[in-house]
Amino acid sequence: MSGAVPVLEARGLVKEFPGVRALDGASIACGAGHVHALVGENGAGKSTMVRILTGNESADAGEVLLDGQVVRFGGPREALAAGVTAVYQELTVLPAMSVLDNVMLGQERTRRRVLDNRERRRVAREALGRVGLGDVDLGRRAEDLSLASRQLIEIARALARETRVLILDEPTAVLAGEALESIHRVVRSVAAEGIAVIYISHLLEEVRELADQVTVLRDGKDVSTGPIAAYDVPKMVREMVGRDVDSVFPDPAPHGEEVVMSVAGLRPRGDDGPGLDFELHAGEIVGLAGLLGSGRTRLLRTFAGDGGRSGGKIAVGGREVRAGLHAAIDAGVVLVPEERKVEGLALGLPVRANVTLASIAGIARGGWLDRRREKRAYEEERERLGIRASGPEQLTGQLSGGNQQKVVLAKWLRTRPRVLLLDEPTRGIDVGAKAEIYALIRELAAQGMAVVFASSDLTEVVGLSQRVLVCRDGQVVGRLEREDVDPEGIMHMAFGTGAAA
Amino acid sequence: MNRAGALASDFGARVAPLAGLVIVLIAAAITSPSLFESSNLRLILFQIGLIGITALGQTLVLLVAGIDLSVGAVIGLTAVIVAAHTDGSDGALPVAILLAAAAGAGVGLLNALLVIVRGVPPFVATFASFVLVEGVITAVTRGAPSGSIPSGLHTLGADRVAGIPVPLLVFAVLALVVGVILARTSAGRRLYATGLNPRAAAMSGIRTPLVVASAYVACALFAVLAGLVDAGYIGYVDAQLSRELNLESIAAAVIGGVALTGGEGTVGQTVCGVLLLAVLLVWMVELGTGVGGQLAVEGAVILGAVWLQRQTLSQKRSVKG
Amino acid sequence: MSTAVATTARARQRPRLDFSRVARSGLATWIVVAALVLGLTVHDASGFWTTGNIANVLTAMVVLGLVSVGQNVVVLTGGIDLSVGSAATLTGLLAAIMIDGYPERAIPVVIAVLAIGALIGVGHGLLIARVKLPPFVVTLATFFILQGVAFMITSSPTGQVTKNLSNFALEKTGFFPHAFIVLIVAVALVAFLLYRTALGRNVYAVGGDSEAARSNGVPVTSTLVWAYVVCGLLAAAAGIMLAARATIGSPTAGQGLELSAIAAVVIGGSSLMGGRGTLVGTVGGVLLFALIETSFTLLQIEATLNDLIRGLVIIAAAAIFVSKDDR
Amino acid sequence: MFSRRVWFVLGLGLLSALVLAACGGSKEGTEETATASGGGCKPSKSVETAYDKAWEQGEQALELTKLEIPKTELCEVDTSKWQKEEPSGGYKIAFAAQGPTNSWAAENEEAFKTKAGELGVEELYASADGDATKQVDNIQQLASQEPDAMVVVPMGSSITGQVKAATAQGIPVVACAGTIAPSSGVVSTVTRSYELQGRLWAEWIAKQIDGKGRIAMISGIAGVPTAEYPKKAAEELFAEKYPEIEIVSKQYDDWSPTKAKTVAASLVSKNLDAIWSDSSFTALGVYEAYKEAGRPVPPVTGDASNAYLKAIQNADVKFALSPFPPEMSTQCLETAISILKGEPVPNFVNVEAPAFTDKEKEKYLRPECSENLWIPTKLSDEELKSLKLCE
Repeated sequence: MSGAVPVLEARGLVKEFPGVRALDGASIACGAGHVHALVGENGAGKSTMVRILTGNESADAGEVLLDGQVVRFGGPREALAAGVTAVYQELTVLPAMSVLDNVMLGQERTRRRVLDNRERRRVAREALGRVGLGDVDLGRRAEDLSLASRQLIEIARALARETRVLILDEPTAVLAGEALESIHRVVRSVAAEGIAVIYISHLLEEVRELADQVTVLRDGKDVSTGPIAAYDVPKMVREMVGRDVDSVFPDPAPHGEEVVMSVAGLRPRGDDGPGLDFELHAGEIVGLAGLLGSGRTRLLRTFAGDGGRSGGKIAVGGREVRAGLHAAIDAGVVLVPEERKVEGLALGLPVRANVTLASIAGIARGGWLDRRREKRAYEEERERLGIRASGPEQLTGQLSGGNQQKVVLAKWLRTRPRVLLLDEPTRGIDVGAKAEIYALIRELAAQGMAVVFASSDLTEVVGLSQRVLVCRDGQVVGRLEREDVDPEGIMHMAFGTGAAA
Repeated sequence: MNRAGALASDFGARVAPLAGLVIVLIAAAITSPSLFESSNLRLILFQIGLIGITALGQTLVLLVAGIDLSVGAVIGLTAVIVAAHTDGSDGALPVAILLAAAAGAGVGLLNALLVIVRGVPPFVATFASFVLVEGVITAVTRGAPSGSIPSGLHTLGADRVAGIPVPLLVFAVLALVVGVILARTSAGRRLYATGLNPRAAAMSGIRTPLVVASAYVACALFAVLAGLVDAGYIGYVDAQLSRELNLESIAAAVIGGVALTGGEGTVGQTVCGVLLLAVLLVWMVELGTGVGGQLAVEGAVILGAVWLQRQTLSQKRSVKG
Repeated sequence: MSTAVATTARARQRPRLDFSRVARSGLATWIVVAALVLGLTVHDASGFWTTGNIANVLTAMVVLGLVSVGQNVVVLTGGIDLSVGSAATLTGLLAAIMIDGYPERAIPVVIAVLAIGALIGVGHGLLIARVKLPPFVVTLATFFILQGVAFMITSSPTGQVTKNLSNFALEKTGFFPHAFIVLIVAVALVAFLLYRTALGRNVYAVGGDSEAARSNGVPVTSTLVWAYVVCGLLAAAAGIMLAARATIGSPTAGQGLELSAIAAVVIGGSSLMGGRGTLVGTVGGVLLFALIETSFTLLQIEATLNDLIRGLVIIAAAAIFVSKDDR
Repeated sequence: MFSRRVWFVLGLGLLSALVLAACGGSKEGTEETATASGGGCKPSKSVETAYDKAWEQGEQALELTKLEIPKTELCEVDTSKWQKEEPSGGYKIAFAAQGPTNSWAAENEEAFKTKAGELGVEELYASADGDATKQVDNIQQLASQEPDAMVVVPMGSSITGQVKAATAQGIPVVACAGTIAPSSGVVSTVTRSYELQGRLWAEWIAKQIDGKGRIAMISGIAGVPTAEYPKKAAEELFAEKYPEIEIVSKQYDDWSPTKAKTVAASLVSKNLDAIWSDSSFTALGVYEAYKEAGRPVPPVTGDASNAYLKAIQNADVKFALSPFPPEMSTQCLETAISILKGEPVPNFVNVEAPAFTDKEKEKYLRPECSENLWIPTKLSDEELKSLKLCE
C-alpha cells in the first residue's frame, strides 16, 4: 500500500448480537488495485464484517473509512452508491428473472423514467464480457443456467456498477476446475483496473495464489495481517484456529472384506448409459469426483433412493432395496445433503429435535416423546461429534455452519446407518471443523460403516478416499484405487482429456 | 444467543397475545361491566368453544404452512347431512355423524390432494373446495335444506355441565389433546418439522405427504365437530354462519401468534387468540357500537396483536445475522 | 468458456414442454378460455356471439379486472391484499356521497377517491415493509376495518353520482361497453409499469427474493409501498366504477371481490410466493371468470348448479395449471 | 424520504380535490317521480285503497289503534307505451332473482317458475347468489337478451344504475319483494311495504310496553334493503311518537339462527322490555337465548316461519309476526304481464299477508311441514312436497 490512504478501511468494529459478540474490535484496510484476503474460521466474524462494510448492518462501535473519510452507511443502497459492492456467498441471482434483469438488478438504466433497454443491454453485455460470459443469451432465465454461470452473473452485476471496492464472499465455494480459474482471472483483471478487492475464501491455496494481502480473523478480532508472502498455508491455519493442525488427513485403516452395498446396472432416472456396477465394502471410504453437473450428486441421490432409477438394482447386506427414500433409509443408506439448510435441518427447531429428527421413533414410546431420552441422545451426540451449542434448546438456525453439519451427521448416525452418503461434506466449513469432520468420517469407517462422498475439493477427495470414482456427463468414467489416486489423473478423467478410462 | 435470551424471547412471543387479552379484558370491564354477568359470560364461553374447535383445526393446517378456507363449508355440510339423514330422530344420529365425518374427511382429503399432489397453493385449493362444497350443498338441497336436527345434539351444543357450556368443555378437552400431541408426541414433532422445512423433513424419512394430509383431514373433522356443536346449539340448519367461521378461525390462531409460514405456534397461543377474539366479539355487541364499529375494532385488534408479537419477535429474529 | 458451465448448460438446454412453463407464461388460462369459447360457440353460437353477450362478458370483466390487475402487482411482490373488496366498497361509497349529484364535483371527487385508495395502499405498504407485519394479516385487518368504516358512514344506500359518470359506466357502442376503456387503460398502465420501468423490475426482484434485492440496492420498502399503492388505486377505481354503475352509494358494493381477484391472479399463473407471473395470465383469469358468470345466465343453467360448476372449474383450473414449483 | 414525498403529494392532491369538490354548483335532479316514463301516472282511489288494505289487516290483527299510514305517492301507471302483442311462444319475462341461497329464495323462485308455466310465459332467469354486485351484471345480461319485461328481486342499492339502463332500453321493470330507488325508473314495485313491516312491529312493541321502556333492535344483514328499510321506518316512528322508548342496542344477525341466538344471549343481561326484530330467525334466537338463561322471554316481532311456530308452540311467548311471503313473486309476474298487456298498474302494490300474534299461533302452525317453510304459504301441496318442505 506504500503509505497511500487505503480506499476502504475499518477500525475497531464491534458488533454484538444477543448472547454473541460477533465482532470484537476487528480492523482491515484495503488499497486500490490490491486483492486483500480475509480468512478465518466460520463464526470468526467475516460475514458480519462484510455486512457492516456493505451497510447491511450497523456496528455497535468502530468506524468505516472510505478514502480516509468516516462514512456511515444507512443501508446497502448507500454503500453501493459509495462504490462498495459485495458478491455474496449465498447466491442472490433471482432464478425467475432473465440474465439481463439479474445483471441490472438494483441499477436500472432509465430514460425519462422508462427503462432504456438499449443502454441496459449494452451495460450488461459489457459487464458479462468482463467475466467471460459475453455470449450468453440475455433473455434466458437465470434458473436455466449452471451454478457457475450464476456466480459469474453476480460478479458481472457488481462490475456493471461504479465499483471502487469489490467484496467477494466465497465466490468459489461452489465451483471447481475451469470455472474456478475463470473467477480468478476476473479477480485479477478487476484488481488491475484499480479496484480494491476483499476476497473471502476457505481455500487457502487459492488465497495464496490470488491475494496480495491477508487478514486473519479469529473470535471477532483481526489476529494477524500482512503481505501474503509472509504467510504459508500452515501459518494461516495456525492463526485461524490458534493452534497447529498438522495432519488434516489421518491415515486410513484398511477396509473389511464384507460387501455392504452392491450396485448392479444402476441407471439414475433420465440416464440412458450402460449402468453402473459397483461394490462397497464395510469400512470403505469412496470419493466421487467430477466437475459440477457431472452427475456426482445425482448418483449419490440415487443411492439414497431420492430421484428414482431408470434401471438397475441396489442391494444392501445382500437384500435388494427398492427405489425410494424410505426403503433406503430402512436399509441403512442415508444421505447428508449438500444444502443442509434446505434439505438437512429444520432451522426453527431446537438442536435436540434435529438430532432426533430421523430417529424420532427411537426416543418415543408408543408415540410419546420421552424428553429425557431425547436429552440423553443430544448429550451423546454432542460428545461424540463435538457439537458446540448453548444447550439442547438452542435453535438450530443459530449454530455456525460447521456445527449445523455436525447436527445433520448426528441426525443420521442415530439411525445407525450402514452406508453413509455425503454430498460436499465440508462445503462452507472452516478448516478447524473440516479436520474434525474428516477425523469423524475415518472413525466411522473404522467402526465398519461404509462411506461414499462427493466433493469438488480435490485435496479432500485425494486425502480421504480409499477409492475414487470419477464422473463425467452423468457416467462413471474412471475408478482409481488409493495408491493410484492423484489429483492430475482425476482432472484428466473429469475433463475427458487424458488417456485414462 | 444464550439460553436465557432464547427463553426470554420465547416468553415474549407467548406473552404478547396474553397481554392483548388482558388489555381487552380491562377495557371491556371499564366500558361495559355487564360483560361479566353470568349470561354474557356463558355466551363468551360458548363462543370460545365454537370458534376454538375450528381454530384448533386451523392451527394444525397453519403449522404445515397451509390455510383452510373450506372450514365454513364443512360446517354447513355437516348440518345439512345431519338434518337430511336424521330428520329429527335421535336414533339415526350416530349414522348421520359418521356420514358427516366421512364427508368432512373427504373434503379434507380433497384439499390435501390438491395441495400435495398438484402443488396448488393452499389458499386457492381450499377456496376452490369451499366454493365446490357450497355448490354441492345448494345443488342437493336446491337452496332449502330439508329435515331437522335431532334433539340429541342439543346436549352437545346447548347443555351445560356445572354451569359450563358443553362446547367449551369439548374445546378444552380437544385443546389439551391437541396440545399434548403437538408438544409431546412424535406425531407432533413430525408436524412441526414438516411445517418448518418440508424438504428436510422428507429427506429425514418423515412421510410429509401423510403429515400434511393428516393436518387437512383433522382440520376438516374439527369443522365437522363444530358443525355438530352449532347444529345442536340452535337446533336448525344455519345456512348463513359458515363464511364467518372461516375468517374467525384463522384470525384466532393468527392473533395468538401462529405463523402463516408454518412450523411456528402452539396450542396455548391459539387458545389465547380464541379467548381474545371471543371476548372481543361479545364485548362489541355489548358496547352496541353498531356493525361498523364492531368490524373496525376487530380489524384493529388483529393488527394490534400482530404488532405486539412483532416487537418481541424482532429481537428473536435479529440473532440470525 | 468454462467446461463446467457448458456441461450443465447443455444438459438443461433440451426444450421442455411442461405445464409449469405454460402456466407461468400465463398462456394456460387462455387455453381454458379458448376451450370454453369453443364450447359455447358449438353449443349456442347464435346466443354467444351476439353483440349484447360480448358486451356482457366485457362488462363483467371491468370491476374484477381492475382489482385483479392491482392484486397481481401485490402478488408479484410476494404479498397479498385481502382488503381490495372492502377498499372498493368504501371508496365507491365515498365517491357517491361526496359527488352527491353535483356535476362540478365529479372530477375532483374521483381524484380524491383515487387518492384515498392510494393512501390505503401507502398504509398497507408501510405496515408490511417498515413494520414487517405479514401482508395476509395486515390486509385481513384492513378488510375488517375498511368495511367497518363504510358501515359507520351508512348502512343504507346514500349519495348519488352524476349522470355523466353513470352513463359512462352503463353505455356501450355495439359490443363495446365504454367502461371497458377504464380496464384497458389500467392494464396498459400497469403493463407499462411492470415491463418498462425500474419499479416493475424491482417488483419482480422483491418478490423473487427480497433479501437479495435489498442487498443489491433495490429500494425494497418503496417498491412494496408502490405495489400496494397501485393495488389501492385500482381498488378505488373499481369502487368508482361500482358506484357509477349503481348511480348511488352502497355500503356493500364490493363485498367478496378479494377472493375472486386472488383466484383470478393465481389461475392466471402468478405464484403466491411472488416473483413469477404475467399480466396476460391475470387478464385471462379475469376473462375466464367473466365467461363462467355470464354463461350461467346465457345458457339458463339451473341456479342450484351454479356454485357447483364454479367450484369445479376453479378446482380444475388450479389443479391442472398451478404448477408445483409455483408454490 | 420516499414515503414523505408520497404522503405529501397524496395529501395535497386529496386536499385540493376536496376543496374543489366543495365549491358550489347545482345538484342534478334525482327524478323523484316514481316512474321515469314521466307523466303517465294518475292518482287513483282504488290503488290507495288497495295499499291501505294491508295496513288495515295488520292494525286489526295486532289489535292496534290509529296505525298511522305514512304518506306515499300512489298512482296508477299508464302502461300503454309498453303494450305488446303476446308472441306465439308467450311473453319472455326476465327474472333477476336472489338465487337459491336460502329457503325463502327457493320458495320465491319456485313460485315464480310455477306461475310462469301456468301463464305460458317464457322465463329468463338469473341468479345473483345473494350478491348485489353479481346482480348488476345479471341485469345487464338479462336486458341484452331483450326480454319483454323484467322482474327484479333487488339485492342491494348498487343495482339502481343498471335497472335504469334496462328501463332506458325500453324494458319495463318490476321491483319485486323489495324496492329500488325511484331514479331507476321501475314501472311498479310489488312488495309488502317495508314501512308497513317496520311500523307494524314498532307499534305493537310500543303497545306491549305502554310506550316506554328499554328495547333492542335486531335486523338482518347490514346494507341489505330488506333489513335496512323496515329498521329505518321503525326508528323514525320510535323517535317521533315514543320518546320514552330507549333503544339500548342495535344489532345485526345476518339472518343466521346461530348469530341471532348469540346476539340475543348477549342482550339477556340488559333487562330489555321488548325486542324489535325483522325476522323469525331472530325471534327464534331470542326465545332460545332467554329460555336457556332462565329468563322470561320479552315480547318480540319478526316475519313468519314455521320453525319459530314449531319452537314456541308449547311456550308462553308474546310475539307479533308479519309475513314477508316469498310467493309474492307470482304477483310481480302478474304485474309484469299487465304492463305488457297495456293494463294500468299501480306504481306500488302492497302485498297482502296476514299479520298475526301469539293468540293465533295454532292457526298458522304447520306441524307436518319443515322448519324451512314460510307461512302462510300459497304454494300447492305438490309444490311443497317437491321442495321437500312438507310431507
